[in-house]
Amino acid sequence: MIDSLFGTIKVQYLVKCDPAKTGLAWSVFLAQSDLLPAVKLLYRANYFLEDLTAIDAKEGYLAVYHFDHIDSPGRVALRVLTSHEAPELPSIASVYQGAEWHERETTDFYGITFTGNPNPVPLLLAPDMTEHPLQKTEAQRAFLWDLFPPAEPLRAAADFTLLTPAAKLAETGEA
Amino acid sequence: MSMIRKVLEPIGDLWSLVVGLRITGRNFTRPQVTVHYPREQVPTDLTDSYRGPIALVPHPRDATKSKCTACMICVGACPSQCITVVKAPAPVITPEQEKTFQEAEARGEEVERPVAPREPVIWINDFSLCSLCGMCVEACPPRCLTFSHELNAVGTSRDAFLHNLLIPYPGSLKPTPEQVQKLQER
Amino acid sequence: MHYEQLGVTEGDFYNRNFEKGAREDTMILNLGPQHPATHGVLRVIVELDGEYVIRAEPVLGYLHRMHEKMGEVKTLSQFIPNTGRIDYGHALGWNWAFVGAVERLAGFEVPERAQYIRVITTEINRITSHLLWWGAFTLDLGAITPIMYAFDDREHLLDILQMPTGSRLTHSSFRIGGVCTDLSEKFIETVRDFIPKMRERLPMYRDLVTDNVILRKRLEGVGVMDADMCRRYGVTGPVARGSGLAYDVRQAEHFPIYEGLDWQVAVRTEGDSMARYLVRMDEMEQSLNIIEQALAALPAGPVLMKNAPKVLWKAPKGESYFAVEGARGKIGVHLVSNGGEFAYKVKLRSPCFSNLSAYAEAARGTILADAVAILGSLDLVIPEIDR
Amino acid sequence: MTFLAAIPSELIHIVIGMVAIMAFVGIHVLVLVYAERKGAGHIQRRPGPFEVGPHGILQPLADAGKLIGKQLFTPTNADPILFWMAPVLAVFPVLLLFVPMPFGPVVTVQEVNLGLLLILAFAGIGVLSTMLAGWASNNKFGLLGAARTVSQSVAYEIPLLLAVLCIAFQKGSLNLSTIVEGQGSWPWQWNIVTQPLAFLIFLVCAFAETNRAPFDLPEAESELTAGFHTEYSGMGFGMFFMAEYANMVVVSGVCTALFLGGWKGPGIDGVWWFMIKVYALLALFIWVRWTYPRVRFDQLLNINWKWLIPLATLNLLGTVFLMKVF
Repeated sequence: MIDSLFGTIKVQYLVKCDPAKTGLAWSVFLAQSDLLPAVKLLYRANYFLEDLTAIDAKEGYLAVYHFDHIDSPGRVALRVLTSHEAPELPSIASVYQGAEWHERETTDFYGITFTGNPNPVPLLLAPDMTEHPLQKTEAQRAFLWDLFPPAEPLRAAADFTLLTPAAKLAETGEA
Repeated sequence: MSMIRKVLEPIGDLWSLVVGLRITGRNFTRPQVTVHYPREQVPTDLTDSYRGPIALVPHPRDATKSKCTACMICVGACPSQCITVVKAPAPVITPEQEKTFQEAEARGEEVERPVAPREPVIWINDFSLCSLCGMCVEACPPRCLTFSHELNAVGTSRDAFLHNLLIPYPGSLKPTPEQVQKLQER
Repeated sequence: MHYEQLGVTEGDFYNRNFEKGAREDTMILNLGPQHPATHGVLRVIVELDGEYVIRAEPVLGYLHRMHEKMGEVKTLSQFIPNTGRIDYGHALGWNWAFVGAVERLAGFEVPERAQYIRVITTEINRITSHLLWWGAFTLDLGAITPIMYAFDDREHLLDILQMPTGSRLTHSSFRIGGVCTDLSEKFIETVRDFIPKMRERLPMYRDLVTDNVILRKRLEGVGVMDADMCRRYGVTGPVARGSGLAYDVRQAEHFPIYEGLDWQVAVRTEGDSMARYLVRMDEMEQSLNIIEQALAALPAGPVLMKNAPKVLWKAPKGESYFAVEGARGKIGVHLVSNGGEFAYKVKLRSPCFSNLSAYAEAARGTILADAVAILGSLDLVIPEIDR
Repeated sequence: MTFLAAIPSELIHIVIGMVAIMAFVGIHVLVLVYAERKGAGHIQRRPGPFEVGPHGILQPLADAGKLIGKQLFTPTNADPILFWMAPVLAVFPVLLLFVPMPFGPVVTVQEVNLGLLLILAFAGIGVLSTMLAGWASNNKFGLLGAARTVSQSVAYEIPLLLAVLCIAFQKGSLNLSTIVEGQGSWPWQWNIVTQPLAFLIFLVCAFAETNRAPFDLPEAESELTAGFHTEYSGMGFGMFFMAEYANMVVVSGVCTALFLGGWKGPGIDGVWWFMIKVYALLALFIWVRWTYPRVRFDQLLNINWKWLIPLATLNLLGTVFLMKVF
């Protein structure tokens, strides 16, 4: 369903998951520029925003957007990577107004800037607080391929290597 | 039709007000449900299921002791780090004893050197940190921890909440001053 | 003007931020953080034209405890007591969401009796939560007596709930792989006795409050949220069901026990505060049905799976998402593990957080008393919003 | 002694009467506070005040002691003169309202020909005090409460007057004692039988004028924290409290005199009948407060302008018409 819905979008990586095992129906990796079009498609398909958070990994912050459907439940996770140095993502608050708070919360916790958020002030933390409590130290960070078990993607871009273990990557690189 | 309904509606509305008065009026005449706390207590069958501050289960043979082996699993299990357990130290061996032991060993006899008893000397639960989650009770291998049904764990200072569990439970919850001092030194 | 003479700038950061968009001839009023209608430490800044609310902006964070960070520094089973403290109203819902996420991650099979116990206790907890809301909401509307009647029933339910959970408010009796205590015979008996009593009380609630003309006129047509608005804000739970969205996680995510029981999802289509009110009143009845049937079908067996994880247990790598229908909406826990005893990332999806985010739009243009009524009809628990 | 004889007996009468009124009001406020809290308690199936004295009977005294002992606190930037004038202005006009009150055949402080007019006129001052309190405290909640008071009290005075006028026309007098005299001893001889609609309108307006639930909008707790008296502490608050209960006694008294036959009743007429009826009305006030939710501000005004005023006008016209015919 999602693979046909996202037909027009250049999806980096798309997996159909088993809801009984992970709670997700679809897991989608997107480029930053494709986020807003994808979210618009979801809105047109009557999805609602469940939550928004980020995962601090070695490769950068992986923002995770969870959507679900009222009539035909099945959770869709959109994942967008942004760098540690200049964490910035486009805001989806223009499509899902409820995302405004979720984005502000993620800014508080991770320091990710959401460009286009209508009211980008701290939400849960004090306005004068500069630390971002959920950021991990470099030693604590894990690789994304270590966090997400391997799966058979329905679609994957050729240059998408985020979920390929480094050892395997080195192997294929040699070959 | 709509005209009649328009006339009848306010009457129904006013009737709902009368119904409300009737209900509060009926409740006015019913007995109270309040328990007058200091003079009355809630029935004990309610407090029996209450999980109060943790306590050590007395040993089946010696009620002054518990089955605690000071294994420290509860200390690790506690999410709030509110448990302090200190193992009993090994008994001090005097030089004379040591000498006899060595002599006996030299003779090739089996020597039972005194070892540290497997029991705690300090067992303090800082109730001001405890969240009564029961992780320690469930983790305890000899099942020597339990919840007390003590409802009135109150105190006027922080020290009053340092419950010394080695003192059998229905008694003073307070640790001895020396134990408090030891705890503070650590 | 006096404040500037005194060298004090009026208001704090959020006030000044809010004032940027304000009109010249309006009054800016802080409802909270200490205000009788905000049930805790929520603060709502409103811009008033007379009694009309032009804009409203909730300010959060007064009860923020960073549970998500605590989830990363405590082992998975040590985090369970925390989940009972996120939402004091429906603690077992959060318990279930978290242990469910861990079980899904590890692929554990929970014993059937434990699943039934979870259903029964969670539904009792849902009724206590709705009773608390009902009392507090009528208090918002100026009726002081109903909360006392609600608490009368709630106390009995808390007595019942104390038997398996050991506590009266911040229950945390679910464990990874089951529940910590079995249901006693006394519990089953007491619940069986209580259900008909509660069924007799509900008509009294209806006559005293629901049918009261003043209350109906206060709520009908107030704070209308349509289905699209619910989707845009991610509104779930009774609020969404009051707007005609028949979405209940108990049904949508195929909970094995609930699917075998005969109950209906309470839905109203009006989308106003009265619809939300009625949905919750219906839900109490449905919960009673569920409890009754689940008690009758309670199987024998263990309540905790064999080899249930110990404190220092290492979860497998991977991620999982588990959602539960809480009293206020969809409770979700997103868990990511890197194979250690600590979670790599815990995301707590709070229903109140999303429901409250719709408040600014719902309250716009209403009268101040309506704004308070809408706030109450969302059934907010502040610690859950702030986490 | 000649000095005392020179004082007109009228004056002595009034002075004694005023002292008696103050004692009466003071005692009744204490009793009403206790009755309200006890009544609320029993309606809610709890004991109410219980700890101070047997069955908490000394609780109002303890409350009064606490209120008197508290610091009087003037908020920054408040207008101190107006701020402290308001509570005084709330209490003293209410005392005057008891002057023409017909407690019994002879038990009246001063029979005034225009007694009804005097009561209605002085009752209007209460609005001023509430408005001043809200305005002078430099508090936004207070200001909102004050704005609500003004529109509420001004609006509800109209149907109140119209309802009262029906009785005045019917009996041809504004003297409360005369109106009571005009009614018989038995309940079917009271004005409530001939004027049931006026009685209902008067009762609703009485709830609104005394700011009692369900019309307690100026101090709507869940919206305006405490409304106009948000900033008052100690006896400043205490005086508003006193004024509220004294007002309740006044409207109950007026209602008794106008509609319920005053001191007349089956058996022996006298003060006791008046007091019994007043207490019954006060019980109704308390009962209603602990039963209903609060109406919204626009609904409150709608009830007045769309229902009470037209009904009261029609009732008045009907009364006048019937009096002309018969």
